[in-house]
Amino acid sequence: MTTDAFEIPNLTLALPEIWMLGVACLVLVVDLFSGDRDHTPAYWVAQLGLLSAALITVQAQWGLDVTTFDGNYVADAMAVVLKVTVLLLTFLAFAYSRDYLRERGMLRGEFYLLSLFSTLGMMVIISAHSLLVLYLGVELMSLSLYALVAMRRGSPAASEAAMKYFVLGALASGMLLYGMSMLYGATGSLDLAAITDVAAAESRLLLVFGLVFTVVGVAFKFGAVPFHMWVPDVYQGAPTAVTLFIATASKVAAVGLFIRLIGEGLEPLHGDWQNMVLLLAVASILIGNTVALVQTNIKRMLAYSTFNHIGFIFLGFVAGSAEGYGASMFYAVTYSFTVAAAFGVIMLLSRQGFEAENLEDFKGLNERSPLFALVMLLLMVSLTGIPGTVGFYAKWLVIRSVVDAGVMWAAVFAVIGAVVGAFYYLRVVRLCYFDQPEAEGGPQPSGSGGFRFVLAANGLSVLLLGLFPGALVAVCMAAFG
Amino acid sequence: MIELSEFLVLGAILFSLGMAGIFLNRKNAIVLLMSIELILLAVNFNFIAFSTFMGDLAGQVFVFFILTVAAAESAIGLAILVTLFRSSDSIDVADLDTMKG
Amino acid sequence: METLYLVIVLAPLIGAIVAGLFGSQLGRVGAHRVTIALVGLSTLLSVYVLTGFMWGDRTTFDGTVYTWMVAGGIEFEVGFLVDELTAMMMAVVTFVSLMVHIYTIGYMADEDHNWPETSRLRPNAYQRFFAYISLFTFSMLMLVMANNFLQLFFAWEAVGLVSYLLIGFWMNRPSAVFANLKAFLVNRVGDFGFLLGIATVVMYFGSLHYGDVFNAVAVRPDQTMSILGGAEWQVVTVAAILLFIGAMGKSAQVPLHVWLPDSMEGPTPISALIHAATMVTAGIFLVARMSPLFEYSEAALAFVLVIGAITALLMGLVGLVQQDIKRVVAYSTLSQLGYMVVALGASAYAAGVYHLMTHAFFKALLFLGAGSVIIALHHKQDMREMGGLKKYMPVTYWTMLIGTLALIGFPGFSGFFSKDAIIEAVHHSDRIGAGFAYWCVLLGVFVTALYSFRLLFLVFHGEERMDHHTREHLHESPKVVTVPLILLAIPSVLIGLLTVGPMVFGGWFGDSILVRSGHDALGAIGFHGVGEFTLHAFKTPAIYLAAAGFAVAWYLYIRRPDLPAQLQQRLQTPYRILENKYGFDDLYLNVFAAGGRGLGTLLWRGGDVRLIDGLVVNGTARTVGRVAAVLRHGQTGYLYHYAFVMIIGLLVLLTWFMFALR
Amino acid sequence: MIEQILFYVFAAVLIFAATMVITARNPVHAALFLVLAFFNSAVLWIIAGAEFLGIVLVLVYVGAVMVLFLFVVMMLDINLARLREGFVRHLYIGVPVAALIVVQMILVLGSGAVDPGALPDATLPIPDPAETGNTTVLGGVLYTVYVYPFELAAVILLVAIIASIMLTLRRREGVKHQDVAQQVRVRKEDRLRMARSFGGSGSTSTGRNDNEHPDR
Repeated sequence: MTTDAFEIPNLTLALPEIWMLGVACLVLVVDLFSGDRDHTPAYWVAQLGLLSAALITVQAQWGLDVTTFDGNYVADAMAVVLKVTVLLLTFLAFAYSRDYLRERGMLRGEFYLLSLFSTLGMMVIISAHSLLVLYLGVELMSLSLYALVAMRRGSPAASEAAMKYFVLGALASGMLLYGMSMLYGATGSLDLAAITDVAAAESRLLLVFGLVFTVVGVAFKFGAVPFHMWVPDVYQGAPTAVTLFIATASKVAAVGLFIRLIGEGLEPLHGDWQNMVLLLAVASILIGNTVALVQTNIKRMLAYSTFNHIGFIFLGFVAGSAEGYGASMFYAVTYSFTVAAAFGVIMLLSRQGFEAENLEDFKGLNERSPLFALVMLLLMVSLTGIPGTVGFYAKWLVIRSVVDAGVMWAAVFAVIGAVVGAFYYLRVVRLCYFDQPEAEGGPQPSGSGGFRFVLAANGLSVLLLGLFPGALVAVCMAAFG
Repeated sequence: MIELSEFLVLGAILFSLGMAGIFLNRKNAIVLLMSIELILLAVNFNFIAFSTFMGDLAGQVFVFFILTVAAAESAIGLAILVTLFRSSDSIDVADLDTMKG
Repeated sequence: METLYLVIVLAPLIGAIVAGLFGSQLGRVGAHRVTIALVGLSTLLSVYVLTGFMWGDRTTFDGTVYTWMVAGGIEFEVGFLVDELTAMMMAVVTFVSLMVHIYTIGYMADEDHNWPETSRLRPNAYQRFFAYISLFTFSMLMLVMANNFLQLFFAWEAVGLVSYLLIGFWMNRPSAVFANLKAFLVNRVGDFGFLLGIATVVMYFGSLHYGDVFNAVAVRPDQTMSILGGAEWQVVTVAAILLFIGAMGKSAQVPLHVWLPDSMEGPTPISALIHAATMVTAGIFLVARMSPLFEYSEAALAFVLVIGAITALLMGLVGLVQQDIKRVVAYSTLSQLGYMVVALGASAYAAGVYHLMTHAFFKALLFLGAGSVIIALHHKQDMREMGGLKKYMPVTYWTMLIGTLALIGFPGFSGFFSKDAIIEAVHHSDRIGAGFAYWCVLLGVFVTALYSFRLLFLVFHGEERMDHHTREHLHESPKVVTVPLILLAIPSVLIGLLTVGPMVFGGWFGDSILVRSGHDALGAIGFHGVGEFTLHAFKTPAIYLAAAGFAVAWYLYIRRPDLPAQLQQRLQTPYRILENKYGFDDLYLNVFAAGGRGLGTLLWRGGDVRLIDGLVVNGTARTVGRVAAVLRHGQTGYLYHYAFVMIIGLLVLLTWFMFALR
Repeated sequence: MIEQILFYVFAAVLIFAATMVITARNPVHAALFLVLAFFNSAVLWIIAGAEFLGIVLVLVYVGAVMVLFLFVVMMLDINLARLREGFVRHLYIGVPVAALIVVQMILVLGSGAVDPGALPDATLPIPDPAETGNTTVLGGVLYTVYVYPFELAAVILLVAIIASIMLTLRRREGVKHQDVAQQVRVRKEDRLRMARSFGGSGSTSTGRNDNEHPDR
């Protein structure tokens, strides 16, 4: 029995998670006793905690590739990249949401708290090295998100979105678990490394059976077609602050989930999951692009267009190579920062009692706020993937990996998808620049100086990543090198 | 002696019943939550069956955690249900269609 | 060496940034001074480089300036390849650009009137315009100086983007916005081919660098690839045709030409700079630059030849029925681009590029002249409201006459040499389709003369048809307008005489253009001096056809001005075909955009109907709309449907991967 | 043999109960059928040797979670008449799909393809039940090998608490609360004022409402 052989695990390795848990608890306590109506202390504790957690992650885990907690926890380069991304995205989400939530009377300590716990869940996923920890991480992340979506009490749309998200999410978790139970049965272990070893030798029937369910569960977290139905409704129904969080951070975590569980854990089954992933990717690009064309609500438009990008991320997985994963990771990271800024602009234009959700609201933005019209232009151009922007590199890397994998037709398909994407993204640009605003002048940008500053910096980072993508590409590639 | 496959088939049937409960039920959101419990129960059966037949403990540990998480999940699910009922005065699944398209 | 090239490229960029960002601080004068000075610098240095190649001992430069990143063994970098071809392009681009900069001062002087009082875009429109054209100059220089496909593609997109911005410069005009969207969409089609072409090149030749690719092509020209259905294709052919599709978009070849006439909605300096002299010739440049690729594919060259020939003739014919002065010149541009493409297809790259150069001068001249007329008539463009302007605007008249003579190929003028070289080269070519192309270009000469003189007569001669008010204010344009006209008129006359010998027949382009033995149509002509070449021309039909064109134009528009209307009555069907531009626009609008004309009218009238909405909601891309709508309805909002879709997904995956595949 | 009979009996009841859960029109009935299903499962788990989990299922699930379900059903004052309106109209498409999935799953799992003999070796072997009880064994690994998941589970429960409170706690106006902290903190001076009653001008007063004492 292992009881006598118990060693204290190496806690310093897991310092980022421990730190985040501490920060979350500190926020809980600080917020309880501060009594500040705007929850300012909680905000600053959370923000500083996130930034310091990012630093700690780099400090504690960069350059390592070790496991601790009896193989339940792994610290490697991929973990660092994804965790830092998630932490920074949460930071952005907090910075953007503050004014928005305050104006709507939703600024509560629980927002920070649940988001922090959700972030913790994402970090757990990213560093998970066993089925059990993956599952717990997924649940920690998702449960917090369900509650966040429902945060706007009294809003039927929010409750409806939360209910849909919850039920479908639980269904997907069930499928993920079912798949995990089969993987366990086929390999006799929960440890991912052991699973990889056994999977290489084992008879495959049970494994592939489990794999199908696992892929479904993971695809749901991404929102890949046909497990995507929740995405538009949740994006629309949730408060924009939460939508931002779901649209960015959770996707990055999902990349971690995929690579840990399927990419690396079930590497021997690559031949089996390759086609599944390809199928989902193609369906996502197809459905996402087509339906995004006819949307009038910008949040729904972004939701549908997300499928297109998820398709690309999945295409990166298809190759099953280090380049492919690196490309997907680069794609997810850059896409998240771009979309975060897009939601930032939406929130900037929203004010009390008014949501800048319809595409119409962006008409003539250039006349009202040239700076943020420019930011929007940049974001949309980048999402389109026009050369010179970071979106182009991401698409390029993915398509390259697909071509290397020998799936030429999928690459062509993806390029066509990107071209179609230009239609709806550039429509936003058109509205911002070439259309006159409605009679009453359209929504004015609101928001405090700090918000504007962070948003502008976010936009600038997208621009700079487009000009100098080399470093980030190198980091992403190194994470799997 | 009970066969492993008998346990697994039982799990499969429960799992499918749970899934069917989610998409066949068009009225009552509470039943959806119960269907989810059925799905988790099915998974637990799998884990326990494998655990028993392999003589491996990890499966039982996993079930322990699933039970814990499922309890938390029900709590949140019911809380969302309550907010839903309070905001729209109905838990009829067919009424949940304000967002679409 | 490298610094020199960097300065040439960066000077316009700096100008663009300064004028764009600090426009309001600099004021109008400051902005145009800065940009003109910097483009001027660029021009001087480019001419210096060109003279270095002409008479000095400047050699080809091919080097990397900055490495962007290295991914998967492919290098992404910025680099310059400067050889004879590039040097010539640089000089043309910067020179025309400089002229346009100067001219713009006059053309945009009363720019404020074009904007509504309340628009926040109004105050700096003038400065912004200068920033755009400088930015364009920068992008175009990057394009011609690229030494790799990536930079080429970037610059390709950048010139497209600036062109898009400039066509829609007057964004308060619905027609301008429609036109820029059209330009954008049509170019996307081309770019798609272009991108696939680059992808093919990278995939099969493993590099983005021109030199590496060309070497690889030369080593393995017969490599094949299988496309749909297992048919084996020569890789070079596929790559060349795909790249040429990109060129067709930019250089407005049939059937991707529809955006160019509409782009005339932009300000006239833009029409001159981008849509006549430089950007549209990017496609020509591309093919010439890629000659080591195209030369290995008979099929691709034949394709190029036929497309060019069709464009040259058909677009010229449409020019005959246009009433808008700028549109006549626009269709003339399309037709001339067709000539250049024909030359490329006949392996007479030098002639094509040479025509590109002469055309840049005289077509910019014609556009700026047309612009001068438009200024004088307070931005009226309909030729039916002109006439007899000769006595009011002598400078404009004479310079435009020079431009016209150059265009129709009057012996001794620059256009004569370049065009005659093309016609002769096609005549001597034995490529598939060369016979057809020869007849097209020959007839094209007649058509060119006809529409050119029709324009000249309608505008400058005959009855004065403008209204009383306008006539009273008629006067010659200011110096900033006429000086560029004169400066452009000089090369339009002389450049042919001076350079045709070495550039077209003397092999001046050297290694920058590859012509494989047996393809050398130009060599087959046999050139023995300018005089002999001119005399020889009198033995060929072209010159008589041009004269006939002139005569017909004179008869119809000077002698019997009542005839055209009667002819129009008699020849209703052909006339209508031409008027509808062979229905390309209708076809596209009907195929891609909804309700064709209805949409167009709506856009013109209300301006509030989005093309995309039209495209999707009412469109014949109605299919897309319908599919989207169906899919959209799939998103019913019902939880159980969502769950059901998920489970169907599970079922599909299960069935497929558990049972079907084993 | 007896084991097998027990298995089939309890499995049959379990499946029946599960079917009733999803088809019952009254949510209270559904919840009670779910309780039945859990009881049967607990028995089956114990048959399979997972005694601790079987007991936990009854204690935690039936004892707490299902009670919570019933509590919510009762609390929500649901219009049962509407819920009874009918089960499903689209059975003809839904049922075949569900059936198809079951058939496929059974084809994989029940065809003898899953041979117990071919199962992989245990990585965490269960010691002889005669020597160490199931509970002891689980407890042994829970705090050692699985200490990280264990802590995570704790965090998840914390999240559940926070989320439930955030979503459902309402401070209603006009409802009288009892604030124990305030009651304990009360001082004599707040409640009791000594009045001199010579002139009859004042009167003794106690038990003033707290609101009148802003200095509290």
